[in-house]
Amino acid sequence: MEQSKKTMKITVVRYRPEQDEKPWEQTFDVPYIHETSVLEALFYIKDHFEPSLSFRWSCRMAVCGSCGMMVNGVPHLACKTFLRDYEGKEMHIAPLDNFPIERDLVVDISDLIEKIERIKPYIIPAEKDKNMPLTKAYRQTPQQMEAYRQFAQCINCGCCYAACPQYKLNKDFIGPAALTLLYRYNIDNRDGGKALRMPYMNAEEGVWSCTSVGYCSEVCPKHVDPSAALLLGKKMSATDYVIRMFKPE
Amino acid sequence: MHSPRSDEPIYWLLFGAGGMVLGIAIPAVLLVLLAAGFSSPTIDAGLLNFNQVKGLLGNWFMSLCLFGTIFLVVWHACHRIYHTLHDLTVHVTKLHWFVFYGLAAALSFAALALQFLIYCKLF
Amino acid sequence: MEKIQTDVAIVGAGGTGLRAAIAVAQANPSLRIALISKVYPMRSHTVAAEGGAAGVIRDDDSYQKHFEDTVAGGDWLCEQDVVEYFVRHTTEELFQLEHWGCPWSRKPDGDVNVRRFGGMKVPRTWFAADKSGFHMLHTLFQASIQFPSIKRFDEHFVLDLLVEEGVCRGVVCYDLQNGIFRQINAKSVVIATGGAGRAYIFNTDGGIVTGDGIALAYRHGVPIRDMEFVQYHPTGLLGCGILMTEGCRGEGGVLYNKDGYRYLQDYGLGPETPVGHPKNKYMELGPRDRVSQAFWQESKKGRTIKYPLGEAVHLDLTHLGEKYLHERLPLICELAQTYSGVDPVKQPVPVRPVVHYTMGGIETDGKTATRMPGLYAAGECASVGIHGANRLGSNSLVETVVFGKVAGDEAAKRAESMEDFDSKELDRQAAEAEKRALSLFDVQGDESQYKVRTDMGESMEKGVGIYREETTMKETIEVLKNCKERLKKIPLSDRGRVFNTEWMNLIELGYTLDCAQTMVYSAINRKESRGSHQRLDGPNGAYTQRDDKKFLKHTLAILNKETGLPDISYSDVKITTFQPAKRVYGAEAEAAEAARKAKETTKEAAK
Amino acid sequence: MSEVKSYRKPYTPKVEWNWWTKVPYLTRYMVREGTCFMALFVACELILGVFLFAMCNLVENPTEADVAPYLWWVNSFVGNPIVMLLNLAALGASLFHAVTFFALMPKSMRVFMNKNTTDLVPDYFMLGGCYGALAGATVVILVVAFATM
Repeated sequence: MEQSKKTMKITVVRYRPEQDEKPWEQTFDVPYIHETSVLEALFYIKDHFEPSLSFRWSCRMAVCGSCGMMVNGVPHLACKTFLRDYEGKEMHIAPLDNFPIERDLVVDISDLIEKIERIKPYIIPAEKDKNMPLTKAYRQTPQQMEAYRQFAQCINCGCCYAACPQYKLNKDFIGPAALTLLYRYNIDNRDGGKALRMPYMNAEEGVWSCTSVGYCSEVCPKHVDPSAALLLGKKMSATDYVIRMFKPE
Repeated sequence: MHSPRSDEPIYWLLFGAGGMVLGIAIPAVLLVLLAAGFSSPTIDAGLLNFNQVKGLLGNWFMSLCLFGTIFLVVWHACHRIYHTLHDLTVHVTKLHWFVFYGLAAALSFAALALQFLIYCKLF
Repeated sequence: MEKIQTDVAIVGAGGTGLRAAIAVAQANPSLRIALISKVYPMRSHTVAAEGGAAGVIRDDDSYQKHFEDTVAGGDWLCEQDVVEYFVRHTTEELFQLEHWGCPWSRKPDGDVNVRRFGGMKVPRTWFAADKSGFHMLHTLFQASIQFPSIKRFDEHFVLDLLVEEGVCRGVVCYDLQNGIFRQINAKSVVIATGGAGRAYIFNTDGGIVTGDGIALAYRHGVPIRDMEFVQYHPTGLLGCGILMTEGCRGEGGVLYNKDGYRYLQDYGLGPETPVGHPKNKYMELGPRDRVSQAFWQESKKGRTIKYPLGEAVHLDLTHLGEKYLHERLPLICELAQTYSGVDPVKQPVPVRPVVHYTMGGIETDGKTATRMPGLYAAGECASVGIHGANRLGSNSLVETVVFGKVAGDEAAKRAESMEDFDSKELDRQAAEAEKRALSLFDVQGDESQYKVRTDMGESMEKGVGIYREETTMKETIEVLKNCKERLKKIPLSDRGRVFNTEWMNLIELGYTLDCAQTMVYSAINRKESRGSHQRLDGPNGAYTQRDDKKFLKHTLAILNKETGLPDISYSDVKITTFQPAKRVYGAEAEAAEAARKAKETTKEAAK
Repeated sequence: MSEVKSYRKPYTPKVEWNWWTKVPYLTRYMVREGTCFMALFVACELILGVFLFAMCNLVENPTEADVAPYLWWVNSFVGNPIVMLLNLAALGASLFHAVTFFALMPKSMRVFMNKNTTDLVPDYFMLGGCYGALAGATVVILVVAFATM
């Protein structure tokens, strides 16, 4: 990267809780080549200009979900975003929207994690499957898997929460990733715990806080399409509602 | 650790149906209104002339279609306005709820009552 | 400092740590579990595993075959009794994951599907498309949520073990978010921190794979075993080193050199198998060490392809077709497109060998116990003895769960039999660890973390790469010594406590340097070639051959507290039924197999 | 967990009412939501028409005076240039709404091509259905309007 001729002006949002009252900005000239990702640009800044810049990262291959951040106002994985795609422009890197800023580009995602934990994201076996021996698998045809496969690809990077205006406006909203996961387990043919999860989906802070903005699906780096999952979730919840009207619990 | 079941499904289903009507039928209705605006209708001539509308409103099926359209579009619109208030960071309260869903109910009732009145008067 | 009393402390929340935590929770719900990880569990590098996990399931397969593949694959440096246990418990663990929700890819009838993998005689690799590690990790994390006794300490970085009178009693950690220290007293401690691939500059690993747990145990005098065996994965993307799974070849991908020639047939893996008809243990489905070594040889012969980012060979998947590729290898398609600008559907992918896995690690017995009472280790950071000198692809992913469970069960057993323990000495050690960490803020100097890290990584590639020689290894030893000195002169510009990654990375670098030293010292003393440890030197090239007389032994690296360097000693290898033989693949293997069978029949007849 | 002392001081930016002006995608979303005002206008316009029709003296062979309220609506209201412009805007809004609303349809239905495949019914199937319905309804309404003239 050192020998490269091209450079880009990159502005990074800084916030050091022990020193700063509010976030401020710092600008660097970062050399880059065709392959340079935003994450590598941040490495360059940390190694050469500002060792105190903090950001989360690990896998470099868009699967661990650590490096979600706002690049020019749009939620991105830093490792899957490339400087070449911003050629001729300046770049502005900020922590993910809608989460409290902990430090520099690091945000507090504990709310997201708590919501994932809340919605019971695991197979709850039906009564008949409770004592299934460890010598056989549930039968699940490729089609039955395809029904939820896409919704199981979430890496919990938080980009959809940063994109979601409803989460911005109401932090009680369970939000795209967690509700997608809820739906994913509800339609898994191995699962028998739908009834235990429906209350979370049916509640005001469940699917009904979503207004199908669709921006979550637009920014999702793994093409999970949470807005589709929530739309399907609304259908599921509405069906449940109608059934309960005629057959009260 | 969850709030009680939301009643949103009812409104959402109405909203969805209204959205469908708004997307499918309203463009044509607006085309007709625009054309009527140009055709200076009278009692028996021009688009949407009195006799034509009398025939349409006097037909129970046509009248029902018109009511259905108005009803669903009104609910669709009021539901969306209510949610947009929230989007504009207005702190939405129960009062807002009564205002907007009340408006939807009032307009729907008005359309129903008037159309029923006309239908009765015509026969 | 906040003090927490727990029953079982688990360091690392990847596949192994999560599985261990669940095992403890299931064994005894009243046990308190502290699951400590420097990242959120789903960020752990298990997430990046692609190909799959081995488990005998087909009718034409058997435990015996898996056992033989594994032991031969490890060039007979495996603990055979442990391998025996391992192969018998893989399948049930994979079924367990399935019951928890892991979306293993299926056959049309709804049964679990398996794919071919390198060095395995029969297809036995369970896969979830090419995101097997991702799905396993998320399944484990999500399944762990249902156990209230698992208390997670996410983004807590472990600074030291608490050891009193030779017994492990807990850990001290730095809470990144709050910027404070926590002392966690535990009856048993399980280390599950993964490998140390970041000792090398060019690797498939995440930034967190810095060998923390290995170094922690090493610093307390626990033997670190077989560290010279570092696996190069033959197919990493040129430039960034991102992994192109062995599943690519399992599904039928082939490797070409610059002449469009399938060069693997020249290295004891032939004869050539027709394109699109992969054959187990032939050609591209040879073991990783052999395939990586073949690249090195091709490079010496000038038959690799030159790219601006370096030398490569071509991994060709084009004949598999778009639909099949997108179904079986969706992540590979995405990664090659994103990071190399190559669409595998249409073009071959430039790849080269890249550091991937640490076969060695903290020495444990077959039950994951280390020599230090109270301390257990499992997963990549441990050397339980199943990988030997070369790990077979898809054995490690299943190792995480098989031995994660063992570690959990063992740790629970120990914790059940003990009372809470606390002492002034532990408090003193914890305070000491805090002081040591904080003292880094006082360092004056002009060294740079980045430069030390780079020098270490480059020197490791050079000295302990695919092929090794005494002279270059000696150079690496010097470089590492020098790096350790320079480490003490790296100042911190970040004075904050909250999420001080500069501070944490500096401590990690210290861990990695320790691991690097065990690797090179173990390597220079192993004067033979075995599995992933291949030498070019020795009198008349004596070290280029396997030497069972002297080196059918595990290397042990034990910290010498005087010199600060590892002392190297050896321990025996457990051989039960499978006597060492020449390690052969391709047609040679079939001939050897036939010969063995013939011999057995004559023996039978003689009786 | 009893916190001994924390160095934390997370910063939470304030939510501003005009957040949707910052990102084009979200601006488009608010425009989509805004179409409901035009929808409400159309509904009120129709209700007004019905109301004024009901105000008419509904006798056999009415005179202009008998039907004056309705004629006012259809000529002076619907024919008013401003109202006509509003109707034109409403037409645009309803079409924009249609595009955005139809786009959600394939997302809300995940149907497989047949019992064994993993292929979903392609999006254009459902989108085609929606646009077909729009075209069909338009033809029917126009035919009815002009045929009964």
